Amino acid sequence: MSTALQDPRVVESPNYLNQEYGWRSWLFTKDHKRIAVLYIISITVMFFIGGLFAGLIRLELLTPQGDLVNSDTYNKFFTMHGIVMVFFFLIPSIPATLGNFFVPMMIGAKDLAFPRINLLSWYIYIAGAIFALAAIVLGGVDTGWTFYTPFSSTYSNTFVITAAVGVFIAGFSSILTGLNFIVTVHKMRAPGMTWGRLPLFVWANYATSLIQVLGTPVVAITLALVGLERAFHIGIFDPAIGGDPILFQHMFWFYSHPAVYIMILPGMGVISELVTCFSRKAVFGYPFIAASSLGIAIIGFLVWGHHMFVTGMSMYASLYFSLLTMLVAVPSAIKVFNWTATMFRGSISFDTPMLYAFGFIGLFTIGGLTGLFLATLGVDVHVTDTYFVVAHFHYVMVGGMVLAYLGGMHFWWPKITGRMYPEGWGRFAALLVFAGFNLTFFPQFITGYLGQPRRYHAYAPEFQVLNVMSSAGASVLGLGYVIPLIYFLWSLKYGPIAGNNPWRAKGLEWETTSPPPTFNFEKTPVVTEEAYAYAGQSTHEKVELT
Amino acid sequence: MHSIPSVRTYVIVWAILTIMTFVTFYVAQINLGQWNVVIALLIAFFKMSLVIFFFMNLKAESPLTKLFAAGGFFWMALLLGQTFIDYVSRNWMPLGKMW
Amino acid sequence: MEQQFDSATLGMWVFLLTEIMFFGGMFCAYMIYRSMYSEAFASTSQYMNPKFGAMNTAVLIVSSLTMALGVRAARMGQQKALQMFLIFTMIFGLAFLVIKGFEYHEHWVDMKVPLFGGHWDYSEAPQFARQAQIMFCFYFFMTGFHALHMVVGVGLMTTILIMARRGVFSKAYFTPVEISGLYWHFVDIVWIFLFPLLYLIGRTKQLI
Amino acid sequence: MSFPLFPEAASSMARTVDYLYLYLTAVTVVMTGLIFAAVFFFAIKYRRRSEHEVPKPIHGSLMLEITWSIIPFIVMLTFFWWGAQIFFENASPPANAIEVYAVGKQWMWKVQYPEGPREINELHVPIGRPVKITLASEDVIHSFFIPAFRIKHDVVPGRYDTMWFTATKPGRYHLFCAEYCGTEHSGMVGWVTVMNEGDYENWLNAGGIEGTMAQQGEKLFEQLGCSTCHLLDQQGGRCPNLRGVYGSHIQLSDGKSVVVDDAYIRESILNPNAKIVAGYKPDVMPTFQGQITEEQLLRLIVYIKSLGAPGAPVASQSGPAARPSSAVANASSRTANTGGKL
Ligand code: HEA
Ligand code: HEA
Ligand code: HEC
Ligand code: CUA
Ligand SMILES: [Cu+2]
Repeated sequence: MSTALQDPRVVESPNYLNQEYGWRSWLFTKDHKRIAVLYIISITVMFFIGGLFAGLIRLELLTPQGDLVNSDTYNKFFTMHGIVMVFFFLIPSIPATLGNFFVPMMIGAKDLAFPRINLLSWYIYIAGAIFALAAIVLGGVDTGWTFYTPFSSTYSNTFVITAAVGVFIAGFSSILTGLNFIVTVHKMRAPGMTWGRLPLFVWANYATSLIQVLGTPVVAITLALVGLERAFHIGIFDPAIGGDPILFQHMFWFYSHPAVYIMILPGMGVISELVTCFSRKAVFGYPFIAASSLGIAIIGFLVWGHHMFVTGMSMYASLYFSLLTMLVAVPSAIKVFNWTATMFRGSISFDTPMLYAFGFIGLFTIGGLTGLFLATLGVDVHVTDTYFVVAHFHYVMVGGMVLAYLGGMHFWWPKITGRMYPEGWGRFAALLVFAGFNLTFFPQFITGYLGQPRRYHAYAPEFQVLNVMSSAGASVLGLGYVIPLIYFLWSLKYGPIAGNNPWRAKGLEWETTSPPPTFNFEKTPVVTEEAYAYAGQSTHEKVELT
Repeated sequence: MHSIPSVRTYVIVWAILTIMTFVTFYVAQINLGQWNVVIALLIAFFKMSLVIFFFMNLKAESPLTKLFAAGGFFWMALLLGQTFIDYVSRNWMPLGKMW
Repeated sequence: MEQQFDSATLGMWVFLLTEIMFFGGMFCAYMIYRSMYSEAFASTSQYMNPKFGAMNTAVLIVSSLTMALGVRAARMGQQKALQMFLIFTMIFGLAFLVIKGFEYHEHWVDMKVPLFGGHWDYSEAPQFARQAQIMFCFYFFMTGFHALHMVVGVGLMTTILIMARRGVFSKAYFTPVEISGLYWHFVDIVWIFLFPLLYLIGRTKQLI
Repeated sequence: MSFPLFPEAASSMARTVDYLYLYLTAVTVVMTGLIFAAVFFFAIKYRRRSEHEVPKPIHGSLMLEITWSIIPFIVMLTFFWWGAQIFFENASPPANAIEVYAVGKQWMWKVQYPEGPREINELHVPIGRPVKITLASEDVIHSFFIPAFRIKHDVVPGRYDTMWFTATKPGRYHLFCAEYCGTEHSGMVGWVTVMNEGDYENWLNAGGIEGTMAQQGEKLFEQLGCSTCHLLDQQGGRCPNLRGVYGSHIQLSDGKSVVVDDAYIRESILNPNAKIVAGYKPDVMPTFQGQITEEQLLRLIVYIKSLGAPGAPVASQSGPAARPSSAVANASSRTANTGGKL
């Protein structure tokens, strides 16, 4: 990959890719764009590792008997699938890659506020990933990604501490990225870039950063307590001497519920960019979309107990958390409705990124609404810890965030690399992902309501038909992920030159060359118009399609 | 640029902090029942405010910085408060059907 | 320059938010158990030496004062005064750690260390033995993390001192001093809460 | 290729949950349908016809924003209200419920009936009568899940949890462990058999070779040496008389008072020093932690429960009618040592 990137014949104008060569220029770079590229490579690796485990899970679940691997191995599969996907892929996915690359460009800045801390955060991420991979290679972890005590602290015989250390370390990478974004958005905006003119992608990343900074330390300390308990048997979570396992759940979900919004807000930001660009129209209800990002970030901290309705938490607390969970869905609803309204009387094109945006809106709506099933006390008692929950969170995480990530990658690929991907293949893969996804996860809503518990290595035979559908879907889905990987790599060398603004999009990032120069802009841009001013107001000359 | 507080201010703040340390130490030796906890924490909050406003010079910082500082304590209150909602009400009688 | 200064200070405050939540997690767990087992926790207070605790509080407050004065000196461009105050701050910081060390030693002698192979004996109040163990774990965990922050702080001070001696700072540039100061005061604040929570509350209940 | 969309509905709650689920599904279908329809309609109608067209901007509408915030929220409140109704009903076992005790242990369910029978990974219940299950865990968190009854509850070590249901349809239904608990989590499954009242009585009477749970508890009470201290026919002495204590308020040495319930008895046996009865000394009663299983604890509790008022004959000796009185059953608390005194 790097050879193509560095081939001087490919990219004429001086840019961040051809400024310097050699591995040292990458590993010691302080350029946010290069760091973003480092992140893209790392999380792609992690995604395929996580995906490999997903494939193995689905392979095992083809038959009800549990005859492919033994139960211990299966337990390690889903645990490592969850840990890798959540902590090492989805949480850094958009903020650390597209966010890292485009937040400074969108606000007209040369770089993030603390470039060295940005690089440090990547190294911390890699250190965390090494621990997590070490845990996998040494023999795996089998606690589930939720590390519930006292199983994780006392009973499991696997590499819990190694994995927890990995997550602990990766948490600090996430914190540092968030810190950097917050300060950058506050202090580095170009002249004229008022808060009311910030692109919605920036708003979304800002809200995400708040969660990262405020939530992550709590999960870090909680995992530290688990590690301590495991190492010294001190009894903090051991009921035999008075520890309360449920306290662990409170502290874990204090972070991990808001973390699910870390895993969706940046995706929502991407969708706001895509819907406006491919409708060529100002966004409908800008202030509401912007505020709803903050609203989700804040209210998101008030609902964690909805993961604990059947744990024996006080019923009054269940009541409280259920009610507030209903509240947190309102800002999400606002976003969905506003995106739809933006398309009204627009000029809609069906390029690959927009296909992903369509997919996101539909699948996130289903995922979100089934979240409300889970927030409804009487129903959650039946469906909690069944495949219904698995289906819910894959709809929001894969149908939502992963689709948004892919959409964003396609959208900004010409800016990042200066090359176009093949549009025909792009649309084909998008449709494949959509179809494969639904085939994989829709049947799980049904098996879930029928009562198939999650984290089951062998299951009752009457669930088999639906599980076979699910496994079939997963192979389609896997193919759908591999195709973009191939054509993206291909396009680095053979893709047509993209030009500065192939989509005729608005936004400062499109006003510089592709790929951008090292300091992003020739001179600091001055902003004189609202975001998404597609219908004129522009002081800049429009760039024609190549 | 921020105004620079005088040495006098700092020393006075330090003196109050030290006195409060002694006060809290001695009050803790007197049995006041539940009030011991309340007083100890109130004094701690007071001392904290002094350090934040004067030593850390939050007084002269921008409203934004103040908002962030306040936010930190607000979020900690969320963590503690909502966790306590569960523990406080665990032994309450369950509500019946017609609540 | 102004913007640089602002960014770094804001960045430090945001970092302190993270730190608040980091300690906040521990405080939360501690407070839950403390209210669940108030008697047991009160009984352990008998083994805390509030004299050490108070002394350490006083020491830290002095170090905060010298730190604040150091930042003030940096602002006014008084390089010599800055270096002097930094040295004082470090001395008091180290004094804190030494006192803490004596205290840990006392707990070790008292057999009140449930970690490391269990130097642990609570036969004085067997009814509380189990929960007392939790309490002592929290005690070591919280003070340990705080001490770790102190060590990092002393390291920071050393760096700043070296920079100051090299003449890096001026009336126009002293951001590193400023933000290290913020960190130092924050660590002080954590102790201001640890002191009553660990040493003072429950002292008057004579349970043993 | 056929599969059902709903699991069997075999409890009084099952249909209610299904209706709520259907309501939620209807809202989901309508909302998703509306949004899909709008997206597709706009996408086709307003598709880009020329590369150079630039539509007129529409910046928003406050009225619309308010509408599409308020209406969904009201709809969600109906979810909340209905869901909470069901949840509270689930949490309030009727006073006349039959009591069953279940212990989760890696990786099996051990079920005991006050009448005596014990079984593993099986649960037999009669039709039409409320059944209350007291749940305990020997090791990690498990979860007792019966899909056909639409009910589940986590089983947390160190405390007692309860759940209840009324079965409505004879048959055999799945029993699953729904909280991940280690290697054989997926093997921690069993069957619930719902029987007619008569069959159930026959089944009960055929089972209890070892006597009722209270009798088994009494035996344990002898074996473990409890009876050497706790004399049942004599007031005062070194130890409190356990006759008639269950469900009563007792005074503790620190001046507080507690209700004697399952959780309190459990704590008294495992950590006797945690709460000392007024007038007695700490450190007299040894701890039985580690020497006694959760099942045995439950037997002791049922035995102590069965001891009537002081001086009355031991209930377990008066025949199989040892079903605990309903008033007493209701007093059993939902939490053990985790509840504390907040
Ligand atoms: C990206 C991640 C993500 C996102 C965004 C969400 C979003 C939501 N989640 Fe989800 N959730 C997870 C990831 C996520 N979740 C994960 C990983 C788990 C499992 C963890 C584990 O145990 O392993 C989980 C589990 C989970 C549970 C616990 C289930 C259980 O274990 O018993 C609950 C319960 O309330 C819940 C609820 C919700 C709700 C209400 C939302 C809301 O934010 C959704 C809001 C959106 C909408 C509602 C759709 C748009 C709205 C409209 C179109 C308006 C129309 C609406 C009406 C008219 C009502 N989730
Ligand atoms: C970002 C989050 C994320 C993502 C992207 C995914 C992606 C997928 N997940 Fe994931 N999943 C989780 C997060 C995620 N998951 C979490 C948090 C859990 C809970 C864990 C726990 O219980 O602790 C979970 C659990 C989980 C389960 C439940 C396991 C159980 O409870 O027993 C299942 C079962 O079907 C599943 C399936 C899949 C599938 C088919 C995909 C697909 O989208 C993936 C498709 C991708 C590929 C297949 C890789 C690309 C292709 C290749 C590399 C080619 C080679 C492939 C093969 C040889 C097969 N997941
Ligand atoms: C060596 C003596 C001794 C033995 C053996 C003993 N106990 Fe006790 N028990 C006591 C004393 C003394 C008390 C009162 C002090 C206290 O509350 O701890 C007590 C209190 C109790 C209580 C609380 C009584 C109340 O009125 O609230 C229960 C319940 C109990 N014991 C059950 C048992 C059981 C069950 C066993 C056997 C497994 C047992 N005890 C064995 C001495 C004993
Ligand atoms: Cu027991 Cu899962
Ligand atoms: Cu959640």
